[in-house]
Amino acid sequence: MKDGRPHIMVEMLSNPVYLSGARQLVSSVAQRLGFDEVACSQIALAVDEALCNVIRHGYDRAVDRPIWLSLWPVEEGKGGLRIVIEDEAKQVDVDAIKSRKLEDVRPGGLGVHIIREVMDEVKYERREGAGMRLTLVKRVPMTAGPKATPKCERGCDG
Amino acid sequence: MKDGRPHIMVEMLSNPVYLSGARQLVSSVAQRLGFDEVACSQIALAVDEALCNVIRHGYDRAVDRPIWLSLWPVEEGKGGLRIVIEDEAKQVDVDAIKSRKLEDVRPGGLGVHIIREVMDEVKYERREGAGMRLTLVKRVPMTAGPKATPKCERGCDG
Amino acid sequence: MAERTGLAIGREEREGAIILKPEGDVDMSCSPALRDAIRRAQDARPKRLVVDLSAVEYMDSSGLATLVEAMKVARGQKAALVLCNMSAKVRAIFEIARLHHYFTITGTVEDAMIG
Amino acid sequence: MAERTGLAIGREEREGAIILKPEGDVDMSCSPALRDAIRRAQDARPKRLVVDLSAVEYMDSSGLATLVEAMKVARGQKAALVLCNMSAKVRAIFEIARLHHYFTITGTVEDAMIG
Ligand SMILES: Nc1ncnc2c1ncn2[C@@H]1O[C@H](COP(=O)(O)OP(=O)(O)O)[C@@H](O)[C@H]1O
Ligand SMILES: Nc1ncnc2c1ncn2[C@@H]1O[C@H](COP(=O)(O)OP(=O)(O)O)[C@@H](O)[C@H]1O
Repeated sequence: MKDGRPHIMVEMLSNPVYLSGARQLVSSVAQRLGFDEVACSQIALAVDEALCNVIRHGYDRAVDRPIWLSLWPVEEGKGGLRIVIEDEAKQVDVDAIKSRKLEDVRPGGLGVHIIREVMDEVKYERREGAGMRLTLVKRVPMTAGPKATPKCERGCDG
Repeated sequence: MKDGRPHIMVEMLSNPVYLSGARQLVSSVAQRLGFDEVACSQIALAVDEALCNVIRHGYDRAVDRPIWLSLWPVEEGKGGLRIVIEDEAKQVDVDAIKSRKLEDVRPGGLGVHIIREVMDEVKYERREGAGMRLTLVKRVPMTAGPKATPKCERGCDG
Repeated sequence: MAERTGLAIGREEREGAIILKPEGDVDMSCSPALRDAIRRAQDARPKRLVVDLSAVEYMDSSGLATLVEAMKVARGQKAALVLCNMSAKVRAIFEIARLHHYFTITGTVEDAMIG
Repeated sequence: MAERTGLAIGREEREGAIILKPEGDVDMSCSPALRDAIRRAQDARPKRLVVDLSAVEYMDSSGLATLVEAMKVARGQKAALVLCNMSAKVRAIFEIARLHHYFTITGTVEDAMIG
Protein backbone atom coordinates (compact mmCIF):
# COMPACT_ATOMS: atom_id res chain seq x y z
CA MET A 1 0.00 0.00 0.00
CA LYS A 2 0.94 3.63 -0.50
CA ASP A 3 2.03 4.22 3.08
CA GLY A 4 3.66 0.85 3.66
CA ARG A 5 2.48 -1.74 6.15
CA PRO A 6 -0.84 -1.01 7.82
CA HIS A 7 -0.60 -0.06 11.49
CA ILE A 8 -3.43 -2.46 12.19
CA MET A 9 -4.66 -5.22 9.90
CA VAL A 10 -7.60 -7.41 10.87
CA GLU A 11 -8.49 -10.63 9.12
CA MET A 12 -11.98 -11.57 10.21
CA LEU A 13 -14.66 -14.06 9.28
CA SER A 14 -17.68 -12.70 7.41
CA ASN A 15 -19.88 -13.33 10.44
CA PRO A 16 -22.07 -10.39 11.52
CA VAL A 17 -21.36 -11.37 15.12
CA TYR A 18 -17.93 -9.78 14.72
CA LEU A 19 -19.18 -6.46 13.36
CA SER A 20 -19.33 -4.92 16.83
CA GLY A 21 -15.69 -5.83 17.47
CA ALA A 22 -14.64 -4.21 14.20
CA ARG A 23 -16.64 -1.08 15.02
CA GLN A 24 -15.13 -0.75 18.48
CA LEU A 25 -11.60 -1.22 17.15
CA VAL A 26 -12.06 1.41 14.44
CA SER A 27 -13.76 3.84 16.77
CA SER A 28 -10.98 3.56 19.39
CA VAL A 29 -8.23 4.03 16.85
CA ALA A 30 -10.06 7.04 15.38
CA GLN A 31 -10.31 8.55 18.84
CA ARG A 32 -6.58 8.20 19.43
CA LEU A 33 -5.94 9.83 16.05
CA GLY A 34 -7.78 12.97 17.10
CA PHE A 35 -11.39 12.53 15.94
CA ASP A 36 -14.18 13.70 18.22
CA GLU A 37 -16.81 11.33 19.60
CA VAL A 38 -19.40 11.93 16.87
CA ALA A 39 -16.82 11.46 14.12
CA CYS A 40 -15.57 8.23 15.72
CA SER A 41 -19.01 6.73 15.82
CA GLN A 42 -19.74 7.78 12.24
CA ILE A 43 -16.48 6.31 10.94
CA ALA A 44 -17.39 3.08 12.75
CA LEU A 45 -20.83 3.24 11.09
CA ALA A 46 -19.29 3.61 7.63
CA VAL A 47 -17.00 0.63 8.24
CA ASP A 48 -19.93 -1.40 9.55
CA GLU A 49 -21.96 -0.63 6.42
CA ALA A 50 -19.06 -1.58 4.18
CA LEU A 51 -18.51 -4.87 6.02
CA CYS A 52 -22.25 -5.65 5.89
CA ASN A 53 -22.20 -5.10 2.14
CA VAL A 54 -19.29 -7.50 1.72
CA ILE A 55 -21.14 -10.10 3.78
CA ARG A 56 -24.48 -9.57 2.02
CA HIS A 57 -23.59 -8.81 -1.56
CA GLY A 58 -20.07 -10.22 -1.84
CA TYR A 59 -20.42 -13.45 0.11
CA ASP A 60 -24.22 -13.93 -0.07
CA ARG A 61 -24.28 -14.10 3.72
CA ALA A 62 -21.78 -16.92 4.08
CA VAL A 63 -20.36 -16.51 7.61
CA ASP A 64 -17.00 -18.22 7.15
CA ARG A 65 -15.26 -16.21 4.45
CA PRO A 66 -12.35 -13.82 5.02
CA ILE A 67 -12.54 -10.02 5.17
CA TRP A 68 -9.45 -7.84 5.63
CA LEU A 69 -9.69 -4.50 7.37
CA SER A 70 -6.53 -2.38 7.39
CA LEU A 71 -5.91 0.94 9.13
CA TRP A 72 -3.28 3.63 8.60
CA PRO A 73 -2.97 7.03 10.22
CA VAL A 74 -2.99 9.87 7.68
CA GLU A 75 -0.10 12.26 8.28
CA GLU A 76 -1.07 15.38 6.33
CA GLY A 77 -2.85 18.35 7.91
CA LYS A 78 -4.39 17.52 11.24
CA GLY A 79 -4.10 13.86 10.40
CA GLY A 80 -6.82 11.34 9.80
CA LEU A 81 -7.52 7.70 9.15
CA ARG A 82 -7.22 5.61 6.01
CA ILE A 83 -9.16 2.35 5.96
CA VAL A 84 -8.99 -0.41 3.37
CA ILE A 85 -11.55 -3.24 3.29
CA GLU A 86 -10.81 -6.20 1.07
CA ASP A 87 -12.53 -9.49 0.29
CA GLU A 88 -12.17 -12.44 -2.03
CA ALA A 89 -15.86 -12.38 -2.94
CA LYS A 90 -17.30 -12.01 -6.39
CA GLN A 91 -16.07 -9.09 -8.44
CA VAL A 92 -18.74 -6.63 -9.47
CA ASP A 93 -18.89 -3.65 -11.76
CA VAL A 94 -17.71 -0.70 -9.66
CA ASP A 95 -20.39 1.53 -11.24
CA ALA A 96 -23.08 -0.84 -9.92
CA ILE A 97 -22.14 -0.01 -6.34
CA LYS A 98 -24.22 3.06 -5.85
CA SER A 99 -26.85 4.56 -3.67
CA ARG A 100 -30.48 4.74 -4.74
CA LYS A 101 -32.63 7.90 -4.68
CA LEU A 102 -33.45 8.53 -1.04
CA GLU A 103 -36.79 10.23 -1.71
CA ASP A 104 -38.76 7.04 -2.33
CA VAL A 105 -38.27 5.63 1.15
CA ARG A 106 -38.04 1.86 1.35
CA PRO A 107 -36.15 -0.65 3.47
CA GLY A 108 -32.52 -1.01 2.39
CA GLY A 109 -30.36 0.81 -0.08
CA LEU A 110 -28.81 3.16 2.47
CA GLY A 111 -25.36 1.66 3.06
CA VAL A 112 -23.45 3.23 0.18
CA HIS A 113 -25.13 6.58 0.81
CA ILE A 114 -24.07 6.49 4.46
CA ILE A 115 -20.49 5.55 3.56
CA ARG A 116 -20.23 8.44 1.07
CA GLU A 117 -21.88 10.88 3.43
CA VAL A 118 -19.53 10.08 6.32
CA MET A 119 -16.16 9.62 4.63
CA ASP A 120 -14.07 12.17 2.72
CA GLU A 121 -12.83 9.69 0.11
CA VAL A 122 -14.53 6.49 -1.06
CA LYS A 123 -13.02 4.34 -3.77
CA TYR A 124 -14.19 0.89 -4.87
CA GLU A 125 -11.98 -1.21 -7.11
CA ARG A 126 -11.47 -4.80 -8.20
CA ARG A 127 -8.50 -6.53 -6.61
CA GLU A 128 -6.01 -8.32 -8.76
CA GLY A 129 -7.13 -11.94 -8.85
CA ALA A 130 -10.29 -12.11 -6.78
CA GLY A 131 -12.51 -9.85 -4.74
CA MET A 132 -13.08 -6.17 -4.19
CA ARG A 133 -11.21 -3.41 -2.38
CA LEU A 134 -12.77 -0.37 -0.77
CA THR A 135 -10.53 2.51 0.30
CA LEU A 136 -11.95 5.05 2.74
CA VAL A 137 -10.29 8.21 4.03
CA LYS A 138 -11.50 10.53 6.75
CA ARG A 139 -9.51 13.61 7.71
CA VAL A 140 -9.59 15.32 11.09
CA PRO A 141 -11.38 18.65 10.43
CA MET A 142 -9.05 21.67 10.36
CA THR A 143 -11.27 23.20 13.04
CA ALA A 144 -10.31 20.51 15.57
CA GLY A 145 -8.01 21.26 18.51
CA PRO A 146 -4.20 21.42 18.23
CA LYS A 147 -2.37 18.41 16.88
CA ALA A 148 -1.29 16.58 20.01
CA THR A 149 2.27 15.47 20.56
CA PRO A 150 2.31 11.72 20.22
CA LYS A 151 2.89 10.41 23.72
CA CYS A 152 4.95 7.45 22.67
CA GLU A 153 7.37 9.16 20.38
CA ARG A 154 8.44 11.17 23.42
CA GLY A 155 9.22 7.83 25.02
CA CYS A 156 6.58 6.15 27.07
CA ASP A 157 7.35 4.04 30.05
CA GLY A 158 4.18 3.45 31.97
CA MET B 1 -3.88 -23.90 15.43
CA LYS B 2 -5.97 -26.51 17.18
CA ASP B 3 -9.32 -25.12 16.03
CA GLY B 4 -8.26 -24.07 12.56
CA ARG B 5 -8.21 -20.51 11.29
CA PRO B 6 -8.83 -17.82 13.91
CA HIS B 7 -12.17 -16.07 13.65
CA ILE B 8 -10.35 -12.77 14.06
CA MET B 9 -6.64 -12.19 13.62
CA VAL B 10 -5.11 -8.78 14.20
CA GLU B 11 -1.64 -7.80 13.10
CA MET B 12 -0.75 -4.58 14.89
CA LEU B 13 2.27 -2.40 15.44
CA SER B 14 3.84 -2.50 18.89
CA ASN B 15 2.69 1.07 19.55
CA PRO B 16 0.87 1.64 22.87
CA VAL B 17 -1.46 4.01 21.03
CA TYR B 18 -3.21 0.96 19.59
CA LEU B 19 -3.74 -0.81 22.92
CA SER B 20 -7.15 0.79 23.38
CA GLY B 21 -8.28 -0.50 19.97
CA ALA B 22 -7.17 -4.03 20.85
CA ARG B 23 -8.96 -3.85 24.20
CA GLN B 24 -12.20 -2.66 22.64
CA LEU B 25 -12.10 -5.36 19.99
CA VAL B 26 -11.49 -8.13 22.52
CA SER B 27 -14.09 -6.80 24.92
CA SER B 28 -16.76 -6.61 22.18
CA VAL B 29 -16.05 -10.09 20.93
CA ALA B 30 -16.14 -11.44 24.48
CA GLN B 31 -19.50 -9.78 25.01
CA ARG B 32 -20.96 -11.43 21.92
CA LEU B 33 -19.61 -14.78 23.11
CA GLY B 34 -21.64 -14.54 26.30
CA PHE B 35 -19.35 -12.96 28.92
CA ASP B 36 -20.83 -10.41 31.29
CA GLU B 37 -19.60 -6.84 31.47
CA VAL B 38 -17.10 -7.36 34.29
CA ALA B 39 -15.62 -10.43 32.60
CA CYS B 40 -15.32 -8.56 29.27
CA SER B 41 -13.38 -5.73 30.84
CA GLN B 42 -11.11 -8.13 32.73
CA ILE B 43 -10.35 -10.17 29.61
CA ALA B 44 -9.48 -6.90 27.86
CA LEU B 45 -7.22 -6.03 30.81
CA ALA B 46 -5.39 -9.35 30.58
CA VAL B 47 -4.84 -8.85 26.85
CA ASP B 48 -3.65 -5.29 27.45
CA GLU B 49 -1.12 -6.49 30.04
CA ALA B 50 0.15 -9.19 27.71
CA LEU B 51 0.53 -6.72 24.83
CA CYS B 52 2.32 -4.22 27.11
CA ASN B 53 4.75 -6.94 28.15
CA VAL B 54 5.53 -7.77 24.53
CA ILE B 55 6.14 -4.07 23.81
CA ARG B 56 8.21 -3.51 26.98
CA HIS B 57 10.12 -6.71 27.46
CA GLY B 58 10.00 -8.27 24.00
CA TYR B 59 10.59 -5.25 21.81
CA ASP B 60 12.24 -2.87 24.34
CA ARG B 61 9.53 -0.30 23.57
CA ALA B 62 10.12 -0.17 19.82
CA VAL B 63 6.81 1.07 18.38
CA ASP B 64 7.04 -0.37 14.87
CA ARG B 65 7.31 -4.12 15.40
CA PRO B 66 4.52 -6.63 14.67
CA ILE B 67 2.26 -8.27 17.24
CA TRP B 68 -0.37 -10.85 16.27
CA LEU B 69 -3.54 -11.21 18.29
CA SER B 70 -5.85 -14.09 17.32
CA LEU B 71 -9.29 -14.94 18.66
CA TRP B 72 -11.32 -18.15 18.56
CA PRO B 73 -14.63 -18.94 20.21
CA VAL B 74 -14.42 -21.94 22.55
CA GLU B 75 -17.21 -24.41 21.83
CA GLU B 76 -17.28 -26.61 24.94
CA GLY B 77 -19.60 -25.99 27.87
CA LYS B 78 -21.10 -22.55 27.86
CA GLY B 79 -18.42 -21.47 25.44
CA GLY B 80 -15.60 -19.04 25.92
CA LEU B 81 -12.74 -17.28 24.21
CA ARG B 82 -9.29 -18.46 23.24
CA ILE B 83 -6.70 -15.77 22.59
CA VAL B 84 -3.22 -16.20 21.15
CA ILE B 85 -0.67 -13.37 21.24
CA GLU B 86 2.48 -13.80 19.19
CA ASP B 87 5.55 -11.69 18.50
CA GLU B 88 8.88 -11.97 16.76
CA ALA B 89 10.73 -10.42 19.69
CA LYS B 90 13.53 -11.97 21.65
CA GLN B 91 12.94 -15.43 23.01
CA VAL B 92 13.11 -15.73 26.77
CA ASP B 93 13.12 -18.57 29.22
CA VAL B 94 9.45 -19.35 29.87
CA ASP B 95 10.18 -19.86 33.57
CA ALA B 96 11.47 -16.28 33.79
CA ILE B 97 8.01 -14.93 32.97
CA LYS B 98 6.53 -14.89 36.40
CA SER B 99 4.88 -12.67 38.92
CA ARG B 100 6.75 -11.31 41.93
CA LYS B 101 5.53 -11.52 45.53
CA LEU B 102 2.74 -9.00 45.86
CA GLU B 103 3.32 -8.30 49.58
CA ASP B 104 6.29 -6.00 49.08
CA VAL B 105 4.40 -3.33 47.17
CA ARG B 106 6.38 -1.50 44.51
CA PRO B 107 5.68 -0.05 41.09
CA GLY B 108 5.53 -2.68 38.36
CA GLY B 109 5.57 -6.44 38.41
CA LEU B 110 1.80 -6.86 38.30
CA GLY B 111 1.12 -7.78 34.67
CA VAL B 112 1.71 -11.53 34.81
CA HIS B 113 -0.19 -11.76 38.10
CA ILE B 114 -3.19 -9.98 36.56
CA ILE B 115 -3.13 -12.21 33.49
CA ARG B 116 -3.07 -15.39 35.62
CA GLU B 117 -5.72 -14.06 37.98
CA VAL B 118 -8.15 -13.20 35.17
CA MET B 119 -7.72 -16.05 32.70
CA ASP B 120 -8.50 -19.76 33.15
CA GLU B 121 -5.50 -20.96 31.13
CA VAL B 122 -2.20 -19.17 30.55
CA LYS B 123 0.59 -20.76 28.54
CA TYR B 124 3.81 -19.10 27.40
CA GLU B 125 6.00 -20.82 24.81
CA ARG B 126 8.74 -20.08 22.31
CA ARG B 127 7.60 -19.94 18.71
CA GLU B 128 9.43 -21.93 16.10
CA GLY B 129 12.02 -19.57 14.64
CA ALA B 130 11.61 -16.29 16.48
CA GLY B 131 9.48 -14.77 19.19
CA MET B 132 7.09 -15.87 21.88
CA ARG B 133 3.52 -17.15 21.94
CA LEU B 134 1.05 -16.67 24.77
CA THR B 135 -2.17 -18.70 24.76
CA LEU B 136 -5.01 -17.52 26.99
CA VAL B 137 -8.36 -19.20 27.57
CA LYS B 138 -11.35 -17.86 29.44
CA ARG B 139 -14.52 -19.91 29.77
CA VAL B 140 -18.00 -18.51 30.30
CA PRO B 141 -18.88 -19.51 33.90
CA MET B 142 -21.37 -22.39 34.14
CA THR B 143 -23.53 -20.08 36.28
CA ALA B 144 -24.12 -17.72 33.35
CA GLY B 145 -27.51 -17.53 31.60
CA PRO B 146 -28.60 -20.02 28.92
CA LYS B 147 -26.40 -20.53 25.89
CA ALA B 148 -28.02 -18.24 23.32
CA THR B 149 -28.91 -19.43 19.84
CA PRO B 150 -26.49 -17.84 17.44
CA LYS B 151 -28.50 -15.28 15.53
CA CYS B 152 -26.68 -15.70 12.28
CA GLU B 153 -26.74 -19.42 12.00
CA ARG B 154 -30.52 -19.08 11.95
CA GLY B 155 -29.99 -16.88 8.92
CA CYS B 156 -29.75 -13.17 9.42
CA ASP B 157 -31.01 -10.72 6.93
CA GLY B 158 -31.10 -7.31 8.55
CA MET C 1 -20.96 -20.96 18.62
CA ALA C 2 -22.27 -19.86 22.00
CA GLU C 3 -23.09 -16.21 21.81
CA ARG C 4 -25.50 -13.55 22.84
CA THR C 5 -27.72 -12.01 20.24
CA GLY C 6 -26.60 -8.74 21.78
CA LEU C 7 -30.18 -7.48 21.78
CA ALA C 8 -32.74 -7.98 24.50
CA ILE C 9 -36.17 -6.55 23.66
CA GLY C 10 -38.54 -5.44 26.38
CA ARG C 11 -42.30 -5.44 25.68
CA GLU C 12 -45.10 -3.65 27.48
CA GLU C 13 -48.78 -3.01 26.72
CA ARG C 14 -50.41 0.20 27.83
CA GLU C 15 -53.71 1.83 26.83
CA GLY C 16 -54.03 -0.20 23.62
CA ALA C 17 -50.47 0.54 22.58
CA ILE C 18 -47.49 -1.81 22.51
CA ILE C 19 -44.16 -0.41 23.65
CA LEU C 20 -41.01 -2.22 22.53
CA LYS C 21 -37.68 -1.44 24.10
CA PRO C 22 -34.64 -2.96 22.38
CA GLU C 23 -31.47 -2.92 24.49
CA GLY C 24 -28.14 -3.09 22.69
CA ASP C 25 -26.68 -2.35 19.28
CA VAL C 26 -29.12 -2.74 16.39
CA ASP C 27 -26.77 -3.96 13.68
CA MET C 28 -26.94 -6.63 10.99
CA SER C 29 -26.52 -9.38 13.58
CA CYS C 30 -29.31 -8.10 15.80
CA SER C 31 -31.85 -6.34 13.60
CA PRO C 32 -33.56 -9.68 12.75
CA ALA C 33 -34.42 -10.00 16.46
CA LEU C 34 -35.93 -6.51 16.39
CA ARG C 35 -37.84 -7.30 13.22
CA ASP C 36 -39.29 -10.48 14.73
CA ALA C 37 -40.41 -8.56 17.80
CA ILE C 38 -41.99 -5.78 15.74
CA ARG C 39 -43.76 -8.30 13.51
CA ARG C 40 -45.21 -10.15 16.46
CA ALA C 41 -46.34 -6.85 17.94
CA GLN C 42 -47.96 -5.71 14.69
CA ASP C 43 -49.70 -9.08 14.26
CA ALA C 44 -51.70 -8.09 17.35
CA ARG C 45 -52.82 -4.99 15.39
CA PRO C 46 -52.29 -2.41 18.13
CA LYS C 47 -53.52 1.05 17.26
CA ARG C 48 -50.13 2.36 18.32
CA LEU C 49 -46.64 0.86 18.35
CA VAL C 50 -43.96 2.72 20.27
CA VAL C 51 -40.28 1.85 19.89
CA ASP C 52 -38.36 3.18 22.88
CA LEU C 53 -34.74 3.62 21.76
CA SER C 54 -33.34 4.81 25.09
CA ALA C 55 -31.18 1.70 25.44
CA VAL C 56 -29.92 1.67 21.84
CA GLU C 57 -26.50 3.27 21.46
CA TYR C 58 -25.87 2.23 17.92
CA MET C 59 -27.94 1.50 14.84
CA ASP C 60 -26.83 0.76 11.30
CA SER C 61 -28.80 0.71 8.04
CA SER C 62 -30.19 -2.75 8.76
CA GLY C 63 -31.87 -1.25 11.83
CA LEU C 64 -33.15 1.65 9.76
CA ALA C 65 -34.47 -0.80 7.15
CA THR C 66 -36.30 -2.72 9.87
CA LEU C 67 -37.98 0.46 11.08
CA VAL C 68 -38.88 1.61 7.55
CA GLU C 69 -40.51 -1.77 6.94
CA ALA C 70 -42.39 -1.47 10.22
CA MET C 71 -43.60 1.99 9.21
CA LYS C 72 -44.96 0.64 5.92
CA VAL C 73 -46.85 -2.09 7.76
CA ALA C 74 -48.17 0.43 10.32
CA ARG C 75 -49.47 2.68 7.55
CA GLY C 76 -51.16 -0.29 5.91
CA GLN C 77 -52.83 -0.98 9.26
CA LYS C 78 -53.70 2.71 9.70
CA ALA C 79 -51.86 2.45 13.01
CA ALA C 80 -49.33 4.82 14.54
CA LEU C 81 -45.64 3.96 14.78
CA VAL C 82 -43.67 6.32 17.02
CA LEU C 83 -39.98 6.29 17.88
CA CYS C 84 -38.84 7.89 21.12
CA ASN C 85 -35.90 8.48 23.44
CA MET C 86 -33.34 8.56 20.66
CA SER C 87 -29.77 9.38 21.68
CA ALA C 88 -27.92 12.11 19.78
CA LYS C 89 -25.75 9.47 18.09
CA VAL C 90 -28.71 7.44 16.87
CA ARG C 91 -30.51 10.59 15.74
CA ALA C 92 -27.43 11.52 13.69
CA ILE C 93 -27.77 8.22 11.83
CA PHE C 94 -31.41 8.99 10.96
CA GLU C 95 -30.30 12.40 9.72
CA ILE C 96 -27.51 10.99 7.56
CA ALA C 97 -30.09 8.64 6.02
CA ARG C 98 -32.56 11.55 5.64
CA LEU C 99 -35.17 9.59 7.61
CA HIS C 100 -35.69 12.01 10.52
CA HIS C 101 -38.76 13.53 8.85
CA TYR C 102 -40.16 10.22 7.63
CA PHE C 103 -40.73 8.94 11.17
CA THR C 104 -42.67 10.39 14.06
CA ILE C 105 -39.99 10.93 16.68
CA THR C 106 -40.74 12.10 20.21
CA GLY C 107 -38.67 12.81 23.30
CA THR C 108 -40.33 10.58 25.86
CA VAL C 109 -42.53 7.47 25.95
CA GLU C 110 -45.31 9.69 27.38
CA ASP C 111 -45.12 12.00 24.35
CA ALA C 112 -45.08 8.93 22.10
CA MET C 113 -48.39 7.79 23.61
CA ILE C 114 -50.15 10.93 22.36
CA GLY C 115 -47.83 12.13 19.54
CA MET D 1 1.47 10.75 13.89
CA ALA D 2 -1.27 13.16 14.93
CA GLU D 3 -2.98 11.71 17.92
CA ARG D 4 -4.53 12.48 21.24
CA THR D 5 -2.75 11.36 24.35
CA GLY D 6 -6.18 10.11 25.35
CA LEU D 7 -5.77 11.61 28.81
CA ALA D 8 -6.67 15.12 29.87
CA ILE D 9 -5.78 15.89 33.49
CA GLY D 10 -7.68 18.51 35.46
CA ARG D 11 -5.95 20.25 38.37
CA GLU D 12 -7.41 22.19 41.26
CA GLU D 13 -6.04 23.55 44.53
CA ARG D 14 -8.22 23.67 47.60
CA GLU D 15 -7.37 24.18 51.28
CA GLY D 16 -3.70 23.30 50.82
CA ALA D 17 -4.53 20.15 48.86
CA ILE D 18 -4.04 19.51 45.15
CA ILE D 19 -6.79 17.59 43.38
CA LEU D 20 -5.92 15.90 40.08
CA LYS D 21 -8.63 14.57 37.83
CA PRO D 22 -7.45 12.42 34.92
CA GLU D 23 -10.06 11.91 32.20
CA GLY D 24 -9.71 8.87 29.95
CA ASP D 25 -8.09 5.44 30.00
CA VAL D 26 -4.93 5.20 32.10
CA ASP D 27 -2.98 2.66 30.08
CA MET D 28 0.65 2.33 28.99
CA SER D 29 0.21 5.09 26.42
CA CYS D 30 -1.29 7.54 28.90
CA SER D 31 0.15 6.76 32.33
CA PRO D 32 3.30 8.85 31.61
CA ALA D 33 1.01 11.89 31.33
CA LEU D 34 -0.50 11.04 34.71
CA ARG D 35 2.94 10.50 36.22
CA ASP D 36 4.15 13.89 34.94
CA ALA D 37 1.12 15.58 36.45
CA ILE D 38 1.53 13.83 39.78
CA ARG D 39 5.24 14.66 39.92
CA ARG D 40 4.61 18.32 39.23
CA ALA D 41 1.93 18.34 41.91
CA GLN D 42 4.20 16.62 44.45
CA ASP D 43 7.06 19.01 43.65
CA ALA D 44 4.85 21.71 45.18
CA ARG D 45 4.83 19.60 48.38
CA PRO D 46 1.11 19.80 49.15
CA LYS D 47 0.10 18.26 52.47
CA ARG D 48 -2.55 16.32 50.60
CA LEU D 49 -2.81 15.03 47.03
CA VAL D 50 -6.21 13.78 45.88
CA VAL D 51 -6.60 11.79 42.67
CA ASP D 52 -10.22 11.94 41.55
CA LEU D 53 -10.83 8.87 39.35
CA SER D 54 -14.45 9.62 38.47
CA ALA D 55 -13.57 10.09 34.79
CA VAL D 56 -11.32 7.04 34.51
CA GLU D 57 -13.08 4.01 33.08
CA TYR D 58 -10.04 1.85 32.62
CA MET D 59 -6.66 1.44 34.26
CA ASP D 60 -3.96 -1.14 33.64
CA SER D 61 -0.89 -2.08 35.68
CA SER D 62 1.07 0.90 34.34
CA GLY D 63 -1.54 3.15 35.96
CA LEU D 64 -1.30 1.15 39.18
CA ALA D 65 2.51 1.44 39.07
CA THR D 66 2.22 5.21 38.67
CA LEU D 67 0.00 5.43 41.74
CA VAL D 68 2.21 3.12 43.81
CA GLU D 69 5.19 5.32 42.95
CA ALA D 70 3.20 8.42 43.92
CA MET D 71 2.30 6.79 47.23
CA LYS D 72 5.96 6.12 48.01
CA VAL D 73 6.82 9.76 47.29
CA ALA D 74 3.88 10.95 49.40
CA ARG D 75 5.03 8.82 52.34
CA GLY D 76 8.55 10.22 51.98
CA GLN D 77 7.01 13.70 52.15
CA LYS D 78 4.80 12.69 55.08
CA ALA D 79 1.90 13.87 52.94
CA ALA D 80 -1.46 12.22 52.31
CA LEU D 81 -2.33 10.62 48.97
CA VAL D 82 -6.00 9.76 48.60
CA LEU D 83 -7.83 8.15 45.68
CA CYS D 84 -11.53 8.79 45.27
CA ASN D 85 -14.55 8.29 43.04
CA MET D 86 -13.39 4.94 41.71
CA SER D 87 -15.79 3.08 39.40
CA ALA D 88 -16.57 -0.55 40.15
CA LYS D 89 -14.48 -1.63 37.16
CA VAL D 90 -11.42 0.30 38.28
CA ARG D 91 -11.86 -0.90 41.84
CA ALA D 92 -11.89 -4.49 40.56
CA ILE D 93 -8.46 -3.88 39.03
CA PHE D 94 -7.09 -2.67 42.39
CA GLU D 95 -8.52 -5.79 43.99
CA ILE D 96 -7.00 -8.14 41.43
CA ALA D 97 -3.65 -6.47 42.11
CA ARG D 98 -4.28 -6.68 45.90
CA LEU D 99 -3.75 -2.92 46.18
CA HIS D 100 -7.14 -1.92 47.57
CA HIS D 101 -5.81 -1.93 51.15
CA TYR D 102 -2.52 -0.28 50.27
CA PHE D 103 -4.19 2.97 49.21
CA THR D 104 -6.55 5.27 51.05
CA ILE D 105 -9.67 5.12 48.90
CA THR D 106 -12.74 7.28 49.58
CA GLY D 107 -16.10 7.70 47.91
CA THR D 108 -16.15 11.43 47.21
CA VAL D 109 -13.68 14.28 46.82
CA GLU D 110 -15.13 15.75 50.03
CA ASP D 111 -14.30 12.57 51.96
CA ALA D 112 -10.84 12.58 50.38
CA MET D 113 -10.23 16.07 51.81
CA ILE D 114 -10.59 14.76 55.34
CA GLY D 115 -9.94 11.01 54.95
N1 LIG E 1 -19.17 -5.04 -1.32
C1 LIG E 1 -20.06 -5.08 -2.34
N2 LIG E 1 -19.97 -6.05 -3.27
C2 LIG E 1 -20.85 -6.10 -4.27
N3 LIG E 1 -21.84 -5.23 -4.45
C3 LIG E 1 -22.00 -4.24 -3.57
C4 LIG E 1 -21.12 -4.12 -2.48
N4 LIG E 1 -21.51 -3.04 -1.77
C5 LIG E 1 -22.57 -2.53 -2.39
N5 LIG E 1 -22.89 -3.24 -3.49
C6 LIG E 1 -24.00 -2.94 -4.44
O1 LIG E 1 -24.46 -1.61 -4.20
C7 LIG E 1 -25.86 -1.61 -3.91
C8 LIG E 1 -26.21 -0.53 -2.91
O2 LIG E 1 -25.72 -0.91 -1.62
P1 LIG E 1 -26.35 -0.27 -0.31
O3 LIG E 1 -26.49 1.21 -0.52
O4 LIG E 1 -25.52 -0.68 0.84
O5 LIG E 1 -27.82 -0.86 -0.19
P2 LIG E 1 -28.30 -2.37 0.03
O6 LIG E 1 -27.12 -3.14 0.53
O7 LIG E 1 -29.38 -2.27 1.05
O8 LIG E 1 -28.78 -2.83 -1.30
C9 LIG E 1 -26.18 -3.01 -3.45
O9 LIG E 1 -27.50 -3.37 -3.67
C10 LIG E 1 -25.19 -3.85 -4.24
O10 LIG E 1 -25.71 -4.12 -5.52
N1 LIG F 1 6.30 -10.97 26.60
C1 LIG F 1 7.38 -11.10 27.41
N2 LIG F 1 8.61 -11.27 26.89
C2 LIG F 1 9.68 -11.38 27.70
N3 LIG F 1 9.62 -11.34 29.03
C3 LIG F 1 8.44 -11.16 29.62
C4 LIG F 1 7.25 -11.03 28.84
N4 LIG F 1 6.21 -10.87 29.70
C5 LIG F 1 6.73 -10.89 30.93
N5 LIG F 1 8.06 -11.07 30.91
C6 LIG F 1 8.95 -11.19 32.10
O1 LIG F 1 8.14 -11.41 33.25
C7 LIG F 1 8.38 -10.40 34.26
C8 LIG F 1 7.10 -10.07 35.01
O2 LIG F 1 6.22 -9.32 34.17
P1 LIG F 1 5.07 -8.43 34.80
O3 LIG F 1 4.42 -9.19 35.88
O4 LIG F 1 4.21 -7.98 33.72
O5 LIG F 1 5.81 -7.19 35.48
P2 LIG F 1 6.70 -6.04 34.82
O6 LIG F 1 6.41 -6.03 33.36
O7 LIG F 1 6.26 -4.79 35.50
O8 LIG F 1 8.12 -6.41 35.13
C9 LIG F 1 8.97 -9.22 33.49
O9 LIG F 1 9.77 -8.42 34.31
C10 LIG F 1 9.74 -9.91 32.38
O10 LIG F 1 11.01 -10.30 32.82
